[in-house]
Amino acid sequence: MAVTPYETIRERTRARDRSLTEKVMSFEEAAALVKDGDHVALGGCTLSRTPIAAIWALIRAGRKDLVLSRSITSNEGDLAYVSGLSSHIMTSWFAQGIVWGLSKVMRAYTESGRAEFEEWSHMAMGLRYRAGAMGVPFMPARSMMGSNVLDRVAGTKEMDCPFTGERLLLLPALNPDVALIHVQRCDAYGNAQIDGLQFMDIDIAMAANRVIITTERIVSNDQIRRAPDQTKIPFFTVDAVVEAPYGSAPHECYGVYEPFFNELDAYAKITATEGEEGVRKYLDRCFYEPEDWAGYLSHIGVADILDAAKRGRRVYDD
Amino acid sequence: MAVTPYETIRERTRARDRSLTEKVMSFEEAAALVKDGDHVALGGCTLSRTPIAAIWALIRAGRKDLVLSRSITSNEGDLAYVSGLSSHIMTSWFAQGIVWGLSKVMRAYTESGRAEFEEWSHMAMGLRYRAGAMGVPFMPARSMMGSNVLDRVAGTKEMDCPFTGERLLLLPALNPDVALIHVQRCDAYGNAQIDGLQFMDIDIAMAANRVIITTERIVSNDQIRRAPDQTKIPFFTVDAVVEAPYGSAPHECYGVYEPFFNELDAYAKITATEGEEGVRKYLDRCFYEPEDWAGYLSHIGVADILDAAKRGRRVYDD
Amino acid sequence: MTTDLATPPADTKPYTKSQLLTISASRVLEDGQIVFAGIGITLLAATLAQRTHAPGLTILFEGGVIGPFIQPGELPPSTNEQRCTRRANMLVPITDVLLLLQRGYVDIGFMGGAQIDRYGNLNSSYIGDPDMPKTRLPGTGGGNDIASLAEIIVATKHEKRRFVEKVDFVTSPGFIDGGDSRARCGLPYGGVKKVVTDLALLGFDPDTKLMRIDALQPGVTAEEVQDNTGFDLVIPDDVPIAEAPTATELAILENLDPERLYTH
Amino acid sequence: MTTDLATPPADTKPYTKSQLLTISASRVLEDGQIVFAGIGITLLAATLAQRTHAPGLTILFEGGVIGPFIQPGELPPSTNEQRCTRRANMLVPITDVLLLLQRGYVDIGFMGGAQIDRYGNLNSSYIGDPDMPKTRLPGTGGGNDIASLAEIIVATKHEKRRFVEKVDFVTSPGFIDGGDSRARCGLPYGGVKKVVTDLALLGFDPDTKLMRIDALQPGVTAEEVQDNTGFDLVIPDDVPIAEAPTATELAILENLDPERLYTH
Repeated sequence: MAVTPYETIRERTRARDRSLTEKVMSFEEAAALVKDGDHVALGGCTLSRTPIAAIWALIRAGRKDLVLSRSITSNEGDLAYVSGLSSHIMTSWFAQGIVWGLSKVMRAYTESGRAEFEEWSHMAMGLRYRAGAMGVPFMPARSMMGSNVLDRVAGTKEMDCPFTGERLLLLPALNPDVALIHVQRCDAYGNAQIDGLQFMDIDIAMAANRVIITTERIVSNDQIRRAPDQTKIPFFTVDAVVEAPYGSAPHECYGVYEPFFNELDAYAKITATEGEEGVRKYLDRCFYEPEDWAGYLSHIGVADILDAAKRGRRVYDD
Repeated sequence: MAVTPYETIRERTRARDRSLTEKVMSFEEAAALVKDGDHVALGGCTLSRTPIAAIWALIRAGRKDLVLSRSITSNEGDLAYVSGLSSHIMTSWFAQGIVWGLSKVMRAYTESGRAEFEEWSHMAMGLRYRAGAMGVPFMPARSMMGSNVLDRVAGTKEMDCPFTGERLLLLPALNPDVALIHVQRCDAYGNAQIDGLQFMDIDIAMAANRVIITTERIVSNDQIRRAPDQTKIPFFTVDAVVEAPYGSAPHECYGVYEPFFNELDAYAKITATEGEEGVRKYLDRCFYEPEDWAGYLSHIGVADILDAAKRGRRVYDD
Repeated sequence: MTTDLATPPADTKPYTKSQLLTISASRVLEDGQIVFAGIGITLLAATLAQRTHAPGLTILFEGGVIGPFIQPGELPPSTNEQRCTRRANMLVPITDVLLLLQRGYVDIGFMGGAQIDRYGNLNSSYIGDPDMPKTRLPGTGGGNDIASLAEIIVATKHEKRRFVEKVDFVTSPGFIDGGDSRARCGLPYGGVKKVVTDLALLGFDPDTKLMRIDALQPGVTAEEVQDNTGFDLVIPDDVPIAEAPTATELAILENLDPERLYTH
Repeated sequence: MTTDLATPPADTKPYTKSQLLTISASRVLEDGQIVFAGIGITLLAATLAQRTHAPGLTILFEGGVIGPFIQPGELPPSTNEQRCTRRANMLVPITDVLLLLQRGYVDIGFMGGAQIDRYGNLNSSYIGDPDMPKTRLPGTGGGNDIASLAEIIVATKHEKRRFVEKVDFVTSPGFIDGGDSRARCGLPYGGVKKVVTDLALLGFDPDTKLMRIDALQPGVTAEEVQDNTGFDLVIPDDVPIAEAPTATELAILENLDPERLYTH
């Protein structure tokens, strides 16, 4: 993924509608903002604030051949491979989560060469997004050197610091075509507020050329303006606002719900016993067949939703 | 100010006590952490969250020949020049504030060559601190080029980007010896919470080798842990916590008090009519003679304190 | 508060030079733009634009404020204190609000300066030889960054001592030495979009980048503009006359600044 | 839950291999240190250290958590979800918590890996030829950054298939090719401080950087350690025996992990 020339970054940004206008739209309308082949960055990390609802919409819309990037990839990576959404994921770690162990699906796809898992260090992913967010072509860093992780990726440069003579790695900026970010609340203009763990979301939003926000709740602009410290993504970077309650399920959303462990255990069992064929059935049942997002959540079930929400609110109990 | 070698940064940081220990101390004890000749970075900007109480303590302690750096410098710069605290200020803008116009004292000192006002662009100051905070020797940027501001500062490099061929400016990292930062609340360990405008304070704290926090209130660690989103400076970067109510007066502290305009007008009048001699008298009266910080505040007076505090709280009224 | 009135055409209300400047500057702004405003006239101009032809315009302050809401009669006295955060959408560190310029999110920055030259370079640092200055000015602040990375509008009174052949010091780059010198210095974007004064609206020749009269303020002649300028302006054969402030614009402005703190 | 017990000396309670590992790792930590912990054993080790000899030790999680408070019986299942933020002092973006490593604030990182070699290099990416791997593993996460920028402690079961002559892939650099090769690669700081296993505590020769037995776990012989290692260890003439877990340590550990989720 080569560094985007500054001219391209400026021209693309200039061409965007950055005005204070309402951008609330449906899952389907938001999915139409993503083109086959786009580089799409996913917010959140592992099982937390994963933009599941947006991924659900993209898979349903039949998007293909995306390059996906994320800090750490959980089972949404399996779903992307099996659905054809992506066969190239750039990330620092890829498995459903530590407690479930290796992803059999990721193994099947990458070991057979059907899909790529492009591995960068966690901080390198973060600094690449940050460079993109800052409008510079690279970020100097002191990690990854001496490892085979560095050997296997393209596009970095090593240099001797012109100030100190120290050996530095220059990490190439990432400016994703699209960022998908799930947040606790957002207004109709796209002012997005994130509570708790922020992961790499701010840098991803600032680096990307289009941003799709899914949000637990759409709130008034007045509510946003009452707590401007909590706004983490400014409206003018945002192109779509989609209300998606429980939009990270079965993953968690800080302060709103914890992971849906029953669902995650069931998914892990599917992949362990049936591999990609199991994932295909899961996609049919939960992604393609439901009429709408409520239909997706129905598969999880009300009892588990209540339980996850109860656990989610506990961060404010101390 | 040359780039600090990585070895020095690492060794200095390793030598610091970064454990979870109480660091509450007096103004005098905190002032003793600053040595003559140190590079001291000041938090806040212009008239906002200026670490006046810490500067007051340093001037009373007779510190000399500091290099001061700040985003934008208000009348604390005059006080530093006249008291001998510093004859070298690195900043992007230097005057009491737009409404009061040019600083006669700054002019007298810099035009006669008695003191230096080293001018960098606002973003360049910020990126230099940020590079220091990140542990890299420089930050690439696209500003300052083509201007005489660049010609007059030492230590930058221009380069052709090895990725894109674009012309870039490399800004040298700043790692101040000491950072002085005033915050709304902080616990005894140094977990500092900042509300509203953050300015460059986080980067300054992370870049510096020692951090002195003055705080409107010392609060319990439990209170900090109830709102971890609002903690902006982690305890392990902090070496001293000094409780200093109205510690930015006559400047403002977001949400607590607005500027003390009577006092600022009076100060402006002193400098306009009496120049540095007026500042000398002001220093005698408000800095050297008072027995303690309450004595300093007594010069401002209770009525003005009540008024500034009433205006300060208004940000939460909307 | 002042009787310093420009000559108004018969069918409009009287207006002051500051009102004229503010209104002219507001008209240069376009809907949907993201604008770095200062205090005073530039903030009034941006707010006036929001309330006339540019409702979707966004204001930024260099203290780290995104999308504040300006309350009539309560203009903030600076861009770095809590008054400028009033009903803001978002507060960010200074460095991050300035990085929006570098990332390309900002359309326009408002600038002033003690001196401006024929290529639109601005000086707010030194009068005289920088090594032995007659006057040490406050310096760049965010001015250099804004001028380096975004298009700028300069709003200023038109005075000969201000419009100089060559600035004593380039604090904020305009078109440097003209032609493509700006891009060659590493500044491929931005530049001076318009210089708005109480006498004229000035642009720059697309090739030479020499300052040019684009329009005259009502009642002003090209000769008068040239007489108040310390270098030869490019003066096209047909120079249009700018529209005078309208009653609507003046009324909104008086509502925003009822005590005429900035528009006296 | 398991009967996999190491042979305890007569005067102590019985303990499991996981308890032994955890307690041994906790003893390597020092008071006042700032430590990147993972989940499970490494988090238990850091918390145990806080409650014994290192009350001023600070835990970091790579999800962006500074100084969380670990509640007995409620160990977080990951380092990136809200359970790991419990009563934290501060939450920051991932990139910023990792940059603490680069800035030099972090003393120790805890690491694991599928393979470790004689120079302490760790592999968590590929088993077999990376171009045609037998097994694609989950990858580095923050491991490469932690190993590049801080001293690390590796806590792992001692198995021959894990302790290999040369890792198939260097995910997280140890001492690379030994000697000063690590510094020559651009990594002047950090390195492997200790490898803690259920059989031994292992360090590295200061010059060659070859793995060396520093101490044997109670009841284990040097020969046994060598037999379970896929390369020749440096074995000093006098290898001390590590102190067995104390009753106090075991009691604290049982309090922290009463269901023995991680110390079975």
